[in-house]
Amino acid sequence: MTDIKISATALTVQPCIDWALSAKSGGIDIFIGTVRDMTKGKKVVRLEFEAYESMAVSEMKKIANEAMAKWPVHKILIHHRTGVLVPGDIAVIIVVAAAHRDAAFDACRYAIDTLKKTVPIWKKEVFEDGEEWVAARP
Amino acid sequence: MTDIKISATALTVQPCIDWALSAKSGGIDIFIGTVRDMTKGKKVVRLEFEAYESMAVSEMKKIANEAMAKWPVHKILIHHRTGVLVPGDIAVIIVVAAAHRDAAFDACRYAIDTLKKTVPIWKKEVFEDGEEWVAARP
Amino acid sequence: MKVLAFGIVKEIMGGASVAVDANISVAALQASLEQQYPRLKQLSAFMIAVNGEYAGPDVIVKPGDEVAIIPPVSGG
Amino acid sequence: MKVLAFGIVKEIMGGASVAVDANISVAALQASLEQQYPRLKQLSAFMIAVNGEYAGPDVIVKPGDEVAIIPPVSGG
Repeated sequence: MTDIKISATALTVQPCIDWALSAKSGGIDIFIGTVRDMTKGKKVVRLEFEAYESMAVSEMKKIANEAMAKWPVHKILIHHRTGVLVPGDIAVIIVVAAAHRDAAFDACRYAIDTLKKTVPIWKKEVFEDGEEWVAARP
Repeated sequence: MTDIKISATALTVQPCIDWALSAKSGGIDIFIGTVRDMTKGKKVVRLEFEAYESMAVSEMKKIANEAMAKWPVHKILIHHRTGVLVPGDIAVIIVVAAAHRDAAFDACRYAIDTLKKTVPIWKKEVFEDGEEWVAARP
Repeated sequence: MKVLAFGIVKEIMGGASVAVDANISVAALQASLEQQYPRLKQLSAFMIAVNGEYAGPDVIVKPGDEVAIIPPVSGG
Repeated sequence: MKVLAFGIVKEIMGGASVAVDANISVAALQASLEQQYPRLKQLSAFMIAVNGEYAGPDVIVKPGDEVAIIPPVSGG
């Protein structure tokens, strides 16, 4: 079972965990990615996330399906924010429920690592004295 | 910073996450261990957890301190239940907050793997037709 | 036909979509876009997606396809 | 002196603590416990903790120490 979402409004963790918990799954691994207040020594004012939504959702579904094929996991949830976020805000939540913990950890880490490589979402870091699209330049 | 607890009452996830979230930590990994309804093909009625509390807390603190020495992480929380649990109940919550996700994943997995080896907590599985202290026999 | 632009590419092109010729390969489309917008060459790379899937250099872009320019992603 | 028992050891000994001699090594204590409670030999292993720390075989158990028998742990 998968739950994939791009959201322009605040992500909340508890409903994601409630969705994943069941008496079948003894191990649940959750990754939360938040906006840090500093990057490379510079103070972050805000981040602006933009997504190619239809493709982002389809790439996130691929990641979830691949993870379910590679590891014995029951449920995978991937929620990602778009819009303007300030330090402390949640940018991404990934939840993986499995019978045993090893599969949950492996699949969760695979999901976030792959998301950062393949899902068409972009973030612009806005500093006090400038701004930059992350990873755009060599 | 660490938050270590043995609890005879239900564990709740959201307060653990609230404790861990901050604008300094961009990556939070959370492990939740719950009681499964089946083990080795047998239906589980309940689990009974017993702890040597003072030593369990001190061993859990050691794990948190070792993880903070091994990886660049900001906060580690380990909460473990005692008493009677039924399938679906939460037995353990581990939360690790770090600037970057790799350290959070590594430290969280280290914490649960080590807890299962060193912390003096025991569980008895109660089935419909018998009971068994887990791992006690060869 | 139109191609969609996102992130830094949208800024380079000055808009969310631009018009290009259809019935050319993805490789030819990339070359044509770089000629039209030399600042694209300053990116570490950019991919082309056709109908929501990453497309290899030999794929032919047809009228009616949804074509998008994908600069290096940075979600998460 | 008394030693604390937990989990399956508590069931084997019929209580949460038993009286044993002090001023002996951990190894000697383990042997003495196995003699008194032969079912302890059916466990995969059991450790001794002294004052809340796992103790090696040569540690001497003194009166006033908090001594505990630790069967294989199974938390998490």
